[in-house]
Amino acid sequence: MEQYSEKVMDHFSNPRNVGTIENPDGVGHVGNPMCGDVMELQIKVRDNIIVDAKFRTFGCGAAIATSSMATELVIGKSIDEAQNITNKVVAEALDGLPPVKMHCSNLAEEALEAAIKDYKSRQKA
Amino acid sequence: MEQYSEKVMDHFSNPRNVGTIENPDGVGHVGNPMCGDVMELQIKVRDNIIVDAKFRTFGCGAAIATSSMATELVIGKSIDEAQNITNKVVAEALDGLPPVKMHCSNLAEEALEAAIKDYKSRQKA
Amino acid sequence: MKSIYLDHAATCPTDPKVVEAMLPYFSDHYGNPSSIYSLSRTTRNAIENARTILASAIGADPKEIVFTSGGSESDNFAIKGIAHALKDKGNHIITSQIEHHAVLYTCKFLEKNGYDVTYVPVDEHGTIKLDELEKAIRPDTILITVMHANNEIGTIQPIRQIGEIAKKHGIKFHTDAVQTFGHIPVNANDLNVDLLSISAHKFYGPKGVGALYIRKGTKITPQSHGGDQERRRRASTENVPGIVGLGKAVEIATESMADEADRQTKLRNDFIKAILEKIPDSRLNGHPVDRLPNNINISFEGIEGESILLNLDMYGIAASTGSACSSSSLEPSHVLLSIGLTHELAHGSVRFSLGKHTTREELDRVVDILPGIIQKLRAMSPLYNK
Amino acid sequence: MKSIYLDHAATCPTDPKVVEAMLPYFSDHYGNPSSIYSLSRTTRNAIENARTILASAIGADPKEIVFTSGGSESDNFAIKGIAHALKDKGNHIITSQIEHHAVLYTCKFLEKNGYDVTYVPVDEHGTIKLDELEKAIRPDTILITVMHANNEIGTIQPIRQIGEIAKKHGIKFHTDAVQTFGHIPVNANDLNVDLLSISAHKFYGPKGVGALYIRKGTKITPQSHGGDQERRRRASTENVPGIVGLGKAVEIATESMADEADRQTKLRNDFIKAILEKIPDSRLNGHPVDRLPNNINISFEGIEGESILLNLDMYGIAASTGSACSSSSLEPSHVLLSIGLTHELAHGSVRFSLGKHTTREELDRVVDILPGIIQKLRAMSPLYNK
Ligand SMILES: Cc1ncc(COP(=O)(O)O)c(C=O)c1O
Ligand SMILES: Cc1ncc(COP(=O)(O)O)c(C=O)c1O
Repeated sequence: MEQYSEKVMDHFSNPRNVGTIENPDGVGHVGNPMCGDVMELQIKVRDNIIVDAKFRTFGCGAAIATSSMATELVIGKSIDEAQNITNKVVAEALDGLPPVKMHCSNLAEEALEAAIKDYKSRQKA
Repeated sequence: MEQYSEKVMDHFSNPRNVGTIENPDGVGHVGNPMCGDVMELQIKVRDNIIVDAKFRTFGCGAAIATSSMATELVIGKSIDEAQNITNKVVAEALDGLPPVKMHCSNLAEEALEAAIKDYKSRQKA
Repeated sequence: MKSIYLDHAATCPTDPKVVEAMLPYFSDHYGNPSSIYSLSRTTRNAIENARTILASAIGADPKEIVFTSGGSESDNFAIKGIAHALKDKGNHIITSQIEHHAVLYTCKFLEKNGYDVTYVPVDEHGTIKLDELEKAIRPDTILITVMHANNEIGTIQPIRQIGEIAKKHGIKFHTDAVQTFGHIPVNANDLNVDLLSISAHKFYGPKGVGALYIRKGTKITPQSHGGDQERRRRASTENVPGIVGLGKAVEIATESMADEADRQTKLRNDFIKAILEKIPDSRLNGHPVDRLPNNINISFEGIEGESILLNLDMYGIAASTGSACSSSSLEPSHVLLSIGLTHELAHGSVRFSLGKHTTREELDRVVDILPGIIQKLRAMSPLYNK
Repeated sequence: MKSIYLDHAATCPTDPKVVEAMLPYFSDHYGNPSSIYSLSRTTRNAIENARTILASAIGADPKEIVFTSGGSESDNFAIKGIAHALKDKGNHIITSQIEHHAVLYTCKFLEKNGYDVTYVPVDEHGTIKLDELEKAIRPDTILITVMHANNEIGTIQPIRQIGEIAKKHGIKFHTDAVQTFGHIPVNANDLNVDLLSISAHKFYGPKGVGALYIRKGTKITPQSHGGDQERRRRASTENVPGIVGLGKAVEIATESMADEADRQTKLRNDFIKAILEKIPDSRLNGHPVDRLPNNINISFEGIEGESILLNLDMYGIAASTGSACSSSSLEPSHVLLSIGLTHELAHGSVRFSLGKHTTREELDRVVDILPGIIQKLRAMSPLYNK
């Protein structure tokens, strides 16, 4: 296998924002244990700004690192800004991922999307 | 390829009885340049005893060594005795031949047979 | 930090004595073994010597040994070689569900090319179901191929009995002994096999060289056509240093095998006991007793294998996993699924494979470190909430 | 007596610098390149480094290189791999009459398995007849395979032109460059080839390792199924030391190639001139100019090659022959027959192939010794009566 970048290894070994939020405003739960990746992303939103984000991930090094990076990237962003955080953005922030691991960054994007969608639907309700 | 025995290499490098006999009593010419082996065996016979034998051979190490050994074996033998010198006898006298080279000892037997046949047919004539 | 290498089933360091034996055959004795001049006698003899060593180690005749470029070539050669040679007799092959990819994907390839393959299931310990194997036999069955011991979970198969079944039905029988040769007794006659694959780097020989045992009288089509090498069963200038190294490795392995197997079995059992005790929700994969002396395979609930490996690596510990992590497919090990593990547990498996330099101290260190890693990852996992 | 090695076309001694480069990869850097732990980074990088060296030497992308176990595997893989991958497109293959057995017997094997092969003849110098090659093309032609230079007579083929013809007709083109790579320029794009075989031991690398260049986008079926190595084109744990050795050998060869080719060409020409002058009824086989710098092939009327070799060997001189002497068939070299030699002359041929350590003094010694040997054997021959 190709090597992980130093950034990936940093986020993998010292993942930021692990855990859960009490009374989150949005929760994204994506992936499937069948495929070896499950990601849960929770966000706290104040005045349309993501003020906190936490994750829990079952998955490989890349899955954990992308989760960690995604939380770092969203905290402080508005919901609109957060929606622009694509898999590419996450992967680039980690100085790239080995080709066979690119799907892991999709998972982070999907988790974020799901959490925002959940937040929006709660707003409407 | 498997190795030649020391005996083979001795007869190959110092072949006995090379050449032709003036007025031979029997000549055997066998083999085919197509196959890479041609052997010519000439014998001189006195009172039914082979008193001299000479050979010329186009061929590999085994072909030359078996020719040389065959001449050594027949000299001093009666025609009847000489007819018992089979390919096996020649090969054994050389301490064996590599399997792919066994056909060379056939050639020696055939050359001897042909020379004796020639001798006999001249006797009849 | 001294590293702790526990991935001997993947590959072993080449024994320095093996390297030493190989060295003269690079630049000094370099003659092409097929040439007739005296320069080549040394290399030719060296190859035949290695052949004799291997043959006598497995109870074979030297003429029954063909040297190859490794276990994968041996497996491909055996299976495709028999399939092709016997195609007029039939087109059905029987194998197990837990073969190494070198066997499995060769069978899949043959399936796409006019052959019919039955994949016999295994029980929860990874032992092939003998009755199902025998039931699978058809009049057009030409080959049975079942590995001697599994590379992931270490389960040793009842090869001798399978061989008897094969013999009874007049079917050729191949075994992949890549994981067993040099570690437990491997004898072609005791095992009733017609073909048997080995690979040197799995028993401290060099990478890139292996062998296939082919019982006398077995018709087989070569995998590599060309020169007359290896009695016309494998064309190519012989890898002389590699073959010499293989021979030396066989020699060293057979000397110490019995003692080493005992030693590793004890270490293995103690390690398994300690881990299962210290780490909740963990389970041993493979057969509890009929397993390779050096194989340990454990699944940890709620976490994924690659992340365990990466954490171990930070402590200098090298192991492997049945997770799909490093492959381009998302499927975890077919072996772990075949013994009934869920996808999640299959993804959460780690294999530790011991070697002749593995010490109790090293394993103790892993027993100290691993629980913390598992706990840390489980704390991060949405699938583990105990 | 110092031996004089003139059989470099058969195999070369491994360069000590190559061995030195390989050594750390046996017992120190032994990690399996496919593993994820840091221990394996060194071996993985070493392989990719060798791949890059080779790729840049032949003007390719590293992704276009697959490492194999030698020239024979590369040839078999290329030909069977394309034949299988394109079997729905057609079943006709074009090759020459003078290919190495690794190509020739692979083609013969395919002929017995539903493929149709045209063997294009060569002229008296061993150069392929381009017009006949082009005439042989059919709508169902899927592959042309013609060697870059012949291993027996050294004739260099117009590969670039053949490649143009192949391209024009949209046919895949393979060349066996085992005898040329490292000796004369070999560039995949200049030569217009889609596949190209090399073997390390022919240019002072180790035995048992080679490579196949596969142009991007070329569909090919693997020869060895199993693991994901080599981008799934060749399963098996990589022969790391061998691959490192190949890389180093490429590096060394490319540095000195131009000078060495010049030097050997001069030695070759002087040797040929001297032998033909001193020994009556001898003739050069192969092309007088378009030939490998290191190849000399001469036929001597009325005598057989093996007996010449054995005599040379007594003086410590190692050479080879196109005679059938050491093979189980009685047929002499198909190459020599294809250029129009009689069986007798083909049996009476000797190949001297020079190397980078070959000196003028060594060749002078052969020029001194050979006439006596030829004379002695001719005196013994019933076919030479001059
Ligand atoms: C059971 C088994 N068979 C075959 C192989 C393939 O051996 P190699 O990688 O030497 O080709 C391996 C190891 O990779 C193995 O464990
Ligand atoms: C032209 C040619 N092709 C292929 C080969 C086969 O190479 P190897 O013996 O390394 O398999 C050789 C040498 O034997 C050769 O000269």
